[in-house]
Amino acid sequence: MSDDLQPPTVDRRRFLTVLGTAAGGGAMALSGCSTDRVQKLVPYLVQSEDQVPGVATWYASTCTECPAGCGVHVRTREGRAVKLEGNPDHPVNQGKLCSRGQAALQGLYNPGRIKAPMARAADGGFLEITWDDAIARLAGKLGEAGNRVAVISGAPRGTFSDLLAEWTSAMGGRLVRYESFDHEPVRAANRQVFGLDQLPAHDFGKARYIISFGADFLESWGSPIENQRGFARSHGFSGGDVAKFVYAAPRRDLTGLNADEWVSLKPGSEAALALAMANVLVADRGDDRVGLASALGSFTPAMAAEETGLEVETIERLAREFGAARPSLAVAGGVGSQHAAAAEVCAAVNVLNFVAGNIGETVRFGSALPAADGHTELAKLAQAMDGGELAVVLVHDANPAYTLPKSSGFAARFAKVGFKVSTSMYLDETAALCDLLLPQHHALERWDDVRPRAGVHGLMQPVMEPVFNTLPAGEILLRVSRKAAGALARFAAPTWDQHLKTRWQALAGELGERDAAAFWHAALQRGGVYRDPPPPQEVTLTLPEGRLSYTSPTFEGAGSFTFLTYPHPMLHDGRGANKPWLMENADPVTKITWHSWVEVSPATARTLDLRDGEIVELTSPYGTVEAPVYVYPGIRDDAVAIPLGFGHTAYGTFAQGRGVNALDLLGAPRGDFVPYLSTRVSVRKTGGYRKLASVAGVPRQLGRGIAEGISLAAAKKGLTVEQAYLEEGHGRHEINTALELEAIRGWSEEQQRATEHGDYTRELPQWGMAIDLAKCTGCSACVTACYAENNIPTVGESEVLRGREMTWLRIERYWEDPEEPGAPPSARFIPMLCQHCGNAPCEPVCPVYAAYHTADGLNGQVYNRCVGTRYCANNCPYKVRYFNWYKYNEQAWPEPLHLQLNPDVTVRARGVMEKCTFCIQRIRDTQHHARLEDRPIRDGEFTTACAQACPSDAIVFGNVKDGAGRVARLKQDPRGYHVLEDLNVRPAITYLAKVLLPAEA
Amino acid sequence: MAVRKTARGARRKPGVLASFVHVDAAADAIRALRARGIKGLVVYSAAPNHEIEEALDHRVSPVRLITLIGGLTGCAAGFGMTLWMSYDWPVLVGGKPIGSVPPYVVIAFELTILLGALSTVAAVALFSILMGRRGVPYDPKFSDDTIGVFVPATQDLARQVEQMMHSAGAVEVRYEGA
Amino acid sequence: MAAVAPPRSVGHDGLVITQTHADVTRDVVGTLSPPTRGYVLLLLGAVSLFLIGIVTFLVLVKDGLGHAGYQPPIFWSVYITTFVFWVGIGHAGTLISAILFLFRSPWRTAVYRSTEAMTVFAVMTAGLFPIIHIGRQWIFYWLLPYPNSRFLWPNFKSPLIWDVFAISTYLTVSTTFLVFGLIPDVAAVRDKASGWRKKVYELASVGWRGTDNQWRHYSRAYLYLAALATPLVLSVHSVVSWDFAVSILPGWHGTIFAPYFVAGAIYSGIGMVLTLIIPLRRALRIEHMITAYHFDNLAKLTLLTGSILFYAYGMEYFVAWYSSNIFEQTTFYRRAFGPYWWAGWTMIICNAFVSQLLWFRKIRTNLTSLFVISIFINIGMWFERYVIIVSSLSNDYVPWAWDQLNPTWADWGILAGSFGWFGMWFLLFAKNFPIVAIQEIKEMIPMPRKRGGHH
Amino acid sequence: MRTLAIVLGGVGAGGLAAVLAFASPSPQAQQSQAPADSITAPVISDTGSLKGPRQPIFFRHDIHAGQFKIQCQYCHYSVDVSPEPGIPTMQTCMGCHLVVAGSDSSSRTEIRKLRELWTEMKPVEWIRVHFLPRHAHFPHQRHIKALGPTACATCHGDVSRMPQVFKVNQVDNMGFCITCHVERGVSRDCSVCHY
Repeated sequence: MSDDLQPPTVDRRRFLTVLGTAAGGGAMALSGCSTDRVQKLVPYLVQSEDQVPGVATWYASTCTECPAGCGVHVRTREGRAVKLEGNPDHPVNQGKLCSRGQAALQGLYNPGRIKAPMARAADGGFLEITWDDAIARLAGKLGEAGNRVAVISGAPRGTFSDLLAEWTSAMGGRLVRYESFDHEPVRAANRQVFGLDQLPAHDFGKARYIISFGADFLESWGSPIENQRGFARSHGFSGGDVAKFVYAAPRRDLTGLNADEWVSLKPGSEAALALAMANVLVADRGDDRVGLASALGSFTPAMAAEETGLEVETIERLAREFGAARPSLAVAGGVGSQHAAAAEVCAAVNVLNFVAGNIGETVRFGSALPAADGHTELAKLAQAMDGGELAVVLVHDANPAYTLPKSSGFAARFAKVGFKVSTSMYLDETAALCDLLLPQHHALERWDDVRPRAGVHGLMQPVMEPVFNTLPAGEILLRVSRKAAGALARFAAPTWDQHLKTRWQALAGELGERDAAAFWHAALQRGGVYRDPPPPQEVTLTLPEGRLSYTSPTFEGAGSFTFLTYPHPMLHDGRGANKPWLMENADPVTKITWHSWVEVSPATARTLDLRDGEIVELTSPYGTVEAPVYVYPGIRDDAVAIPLGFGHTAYGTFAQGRGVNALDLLGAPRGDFVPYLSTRVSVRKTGGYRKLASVAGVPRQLGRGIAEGISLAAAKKGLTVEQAYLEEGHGRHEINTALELEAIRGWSEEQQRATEHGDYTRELPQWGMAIDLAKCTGCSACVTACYAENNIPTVGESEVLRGREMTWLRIERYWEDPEEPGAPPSARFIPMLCQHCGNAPCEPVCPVYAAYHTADGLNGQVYNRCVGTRYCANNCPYKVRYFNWYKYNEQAWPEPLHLQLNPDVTVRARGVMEKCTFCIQRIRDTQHHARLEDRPIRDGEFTTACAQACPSDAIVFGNVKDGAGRVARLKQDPRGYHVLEDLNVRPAITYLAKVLLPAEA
Repeated sequence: MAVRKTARGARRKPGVLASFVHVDAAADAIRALRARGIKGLVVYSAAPNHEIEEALDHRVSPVRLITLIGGLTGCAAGFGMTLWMSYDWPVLVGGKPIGSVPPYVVIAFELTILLGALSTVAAVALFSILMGRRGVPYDPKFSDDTIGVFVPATQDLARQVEQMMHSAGAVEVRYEGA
Repeated sequence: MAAVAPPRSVGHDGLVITQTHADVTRDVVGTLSPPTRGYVLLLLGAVSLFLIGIVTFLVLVKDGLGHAGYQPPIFWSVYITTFVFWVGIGHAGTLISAILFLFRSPWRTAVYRSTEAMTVFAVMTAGLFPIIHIGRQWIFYWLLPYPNSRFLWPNFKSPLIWDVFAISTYLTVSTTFLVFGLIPDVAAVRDKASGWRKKVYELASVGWRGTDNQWRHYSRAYLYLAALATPLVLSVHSVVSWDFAVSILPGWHGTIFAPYFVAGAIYSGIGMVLTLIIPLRRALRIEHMITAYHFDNLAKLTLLTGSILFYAYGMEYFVAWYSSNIFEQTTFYRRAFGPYWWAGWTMIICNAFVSQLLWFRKIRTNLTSLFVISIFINIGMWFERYVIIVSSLSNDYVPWAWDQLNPTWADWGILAGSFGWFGMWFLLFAKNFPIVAIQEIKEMIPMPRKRGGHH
Repeated sequence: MRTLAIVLGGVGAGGLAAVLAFASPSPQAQQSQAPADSITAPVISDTGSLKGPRQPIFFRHDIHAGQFKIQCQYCHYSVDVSPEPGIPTMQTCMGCHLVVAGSDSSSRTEIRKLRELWTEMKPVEWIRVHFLPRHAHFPHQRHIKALGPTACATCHGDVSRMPQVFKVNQVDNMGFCITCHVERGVSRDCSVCHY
């Protein structure tokens, strides 16, 4: 890395002259077991300081996939990024990274990227032009436009957004910051009751009781990784206790499936519940600060029961449970529950938190997250477009043509602008409407920074040569300024990089750093500058006019079902849809890939005679969509739901034409946000059918003890799962007599001894894993990590339909039927991967020893030896072996996506079996390092990709023989069990049973 | 007399070739010939026949010994190969011993049968075809419904033999010169 | 040649034989007459089916096995089903030729040649499947223990290697057995043939003349071959059954599998024998050689093996229930009432129930009913393997992985190709080699005696 | 052109040091320092008869590694730290050849080719001699660590006597690896190399 503030040195520019023929490594060659060879050795021109062929170089950077601003480490090999991992130094994500963040790599190498600047041609298509030409065209148009200029940009704040703001205002133009899921209701509520226009930080780890009013904090709400880390701490039985988590919403999303209790209330009635809970607490405590008692007086449990459809007892119980736990935490403002009066819900929750004394404890103000401008501004801008007031509109990091409901008419209004420019990397819906495309660098290709919150300055640096002929957006602005001169002449920085570094020099000064060079160097190494968050801001509750308002939700349309829509956990607002990892990594809730679905409750399905895959037509006043049904026990009978993020009309081959856009059923935003919960729909069975591209088989455990649970009481007593069953009177029936058992054990011991030969007698580590189901939320970040690390091909929808997805690591989601009939089932998540059995059934059946046991306890799979009899897969009781039915290696990574491949892992050819290897390439690499330094491997020195990514830290990997190591200790946990223990296959993975809370406790 | 060669290149044997339709007649003839101490009879028949076998009173075929040797070799090869190959590059699979005899029984069994059968066939090829006598006259009807008896005989003995054949009931008797 | 009236002789066990040796030769050599149009059409049909199989196979090699309907967790499906089906078919021949030879059953003589040929061609067909079904067909030879530059040997603990040895041994031994038995008959044909055909048969008869010395070794050797083939025929399908039984898959790992599979194999094999020889005897005009007597016996054998199967099916369900093993229980419950109920019941009806009809002598001796039953047996036994393989795989330990199979054109293409390949060889054989054992029939017909009466 | 200037500057400084250290071009100096077994690379007139693939530049290992005794690691710089041995960068070549222009006409021709490529900022596209299939991982650093820095010849043959490098051993044949591993009692577990 560069030590100074000089322009980027030649080093960084001179990685590889020809990607694809790296020295020695032949890094690009796609080969499994065939012998296609790299024929040429092409040397570097100049030795790069930070690249050694065959050795990974890591760069620190910042994730830009959502506004949370997590820190990332980018692993590069031979001058190309191959993997993203969390930056352990970063205060937001502390080394963890979600699926969306990891999939940024597929954004970088996306085949749908715009490869060069383009201009609209006469025939309506786009024509490639030079950058000079492109800059000149834009400068020319800006010169003509005067102040009739507007910019629509994404929300993240940083040097670029500052420059953009100054640049726009220099022209007298307007800047609208637009973020589709911008938490505007939360901010509105905070303005209302606390007088603060900001988003607070939430400490889920500290909370002893959590209630979420439809806030999907594990998926899109706030800072998901940070939330999940905290949630795992409070809810994951880490301190010997579990904070109860209640989810109050009409539909259970992934967050809701992790709840101990689901309070299924009428859509849009959350505020009533929150206010009634506050009412009960205030009444119980005789609390009458700021006139609360009177303000809450009318919101009795009875009134709330009427509004929400819950029992009065339930409301009172929830209130008292919430009040009894100190501190507790209530959150609200999820996208899915965003209805016209959503701000009221957030205000009510603010009151509830205030009453319970959580403000300053688990809810802290003062480290504001960046804010977008809200839809009012965008609506005004659209009006201006419509009126022909704007000559030039520049769209940066935003795709309003897709993320706004069609009924808002944005596309038509946008079309009226004389000259539309986009800096998008991809030809998304908005870019497709533009006249000039100025593709910007990907975040991994450019210098940039973001300020996700106070005290955190995340830095981005180019980790590789740009894949295409693109420029950093800042550079585009500066070049245009130079060309256009006039009002823009004051943006005189020679380059964007120079501009950024100047700013950082200034930042060093602001932060009181004297040595700017050292500051810069440290920031580059750590991925930014992290200061402690400012102390929580004191807030006081003020009730506007001493009142709290509650509006009964109203819905447009005459249909009999309330229409719910929600952010897809992988695709977010749709921006993930062009990344095959996110499309194929199933939705953690429904386990459906690649297309949209309509969720209906089992009761509704019975009434309407619907089964999975039958196509229904949903009609709202704003439109009609058709999608196949998914019968989902986590949704109310009076509602149906479709996820957001599908139904792109542009945005590349992976996204385009898949599924439907749920926004088509919604009305235009009124006020500051899109009312995602605002319509009622009628449901009509079309008679069509389409098999769901689901990765789920039978979602019940059928008494097989796969994802085990243990009651909190038993867990606290330190009972094993078996003992807990016995205590409950569910002891298992043992078929063998004690004598037989002894004989079996003796025989298997003898077998084990007979295996000691050659390498197998050596003192080698035995690799093992422990997975804590109490912590696992089913978020599937580990799955994406596994895809990234191990070159797992995405096989596409048609192959998923045939059950051929290659997920070495999959998250199984089982429904657990409740004790009392009629209640909705609860969910259990269990990551299922190769168990690396000691007595692996897959091994002896392989005729060619392609499946065999390594001396260090791994279940090895030698791809190049495999002839593809597939007996191993038949004989695997966990069904974690995956077969290359087709030449997935030639189909899964269309250029330049193949550049993402990890050169340390063989890309498997067709006809070959593959499976989890416990990231053997990492084991071997660490062994090489240790050997070069003549030392043993240290515990925690490395870990598998899944364990590294897990935001809950539920997966721990290591040497089982190392008694002091984390794995060995976790394996001693009484909650530990092996899946299908009775088969005597001796798995190397120990699962720790999920700790269950009774719903009413 | 010129020496004629058969297609196989073997020197043609002189002798009397008699054809019988009746099996007991042929058996009588064979018994009579053997009583006279005539050796080197060749009896043709379309199918094996008890009466003729009894009349000829051959020793039991040595094929069985070869079959036994072949089978035992196969068995030994089976166990030898599997065990040696297992220890030549010991690979642990499924927690089973490296050299695991029970599964190898299958291989040894199959090789026992295979080599046993192949050596049996080889033995027949050796004894019946390769070591069989050459140059003995043959008539195609012997594969149909006629029993043939060939008596090696010089011209002077031939008359006597022909006489015996006729009296035993041969339907056709002829002398085949060298 | 003295005219001797052929005696209306009575052979062993009351089997009436009305022919002389010369008749036998004439009739059997008569089957080798120039082909009729019907034969040519049949042969063309078989070859076209075979070509369909070839094309399917080439596509599989080009693109991968994905074209077939494999749907994890069902990693084996139609190909292995068909493999086991053909191996099973291959069992009747050796049973009839070897085991019944040792038991001195006279009725085998007329049918054993055709069944033995069926065996060889069925095993030849089956032998292709392990190659077709593997993911990388071009390196199938890695399953053989040959010295190589990698110093690697195959894993003899794998049942698939046992299979390699069992199937190749079986193919070798049954081919040997067939060819060995053919030699005297080819010699007989040689002596009736003329022209180039004579030359070919001459070569094929390897100098056989039927001398006493040749018969002496030959008879012994035939006995030993039969003695070796008998345990082999029992072992081969046992080994094939162990392909499944040594796994841990519920529905596969049954200790009953070896006898169950052997009985099933013989059952299916005789079914196929009936399907083949009922039309064949008419086409070749050898009705007087293969008679109701033979069919009655074949049907009794079918009844016996069918009843063993019935017992085995019952036993599987009983053991699943009695074991208290939920995995086993689920598998068998779903076999009858799960998504594969139709296949499960097809198998039970065709095999267990239909075979019971053969208790009736009328049905046993009626060729039409026997032919219909034989078709049921063929279908039932194919489905038996389909059920065992596919339905067991579709629901094993982890419910999350359960799925069902949808066979595709690539599955049916290979299946059709296998029938074409088998049919092609069988038809070619029937027209070029004696389909009835001349020599053994002659052995059973008492030769004319000068003195009359029995020996 | 600006980048070129920077590059050339860097090359000049680094290269000069290297030249002084390793590659004294004067024959007299060479002789006085050379040990008894010193190699003098032969003059080669007929390159067509040499074994091995013909390279775009007739780079002579026998001159560099043999006659001038430049250590392997000078050019193959990452061999002891990385699985990959590293192919010398153009900068490394130019480090010497900015100054060294060649002693005879044939070497001058080849060095001129190198310099031309350098001015055009194009790399030499060497023809690869030793391959491993992608499913076999050969960590060079481990082998150098275990066998010492001069162990290259174990697999690659005595390159210092090869005017043109050719494949001496079947390094892409698993048997070649296994023989050595068995002889030295090192693990031959499959997953040591295949993953």
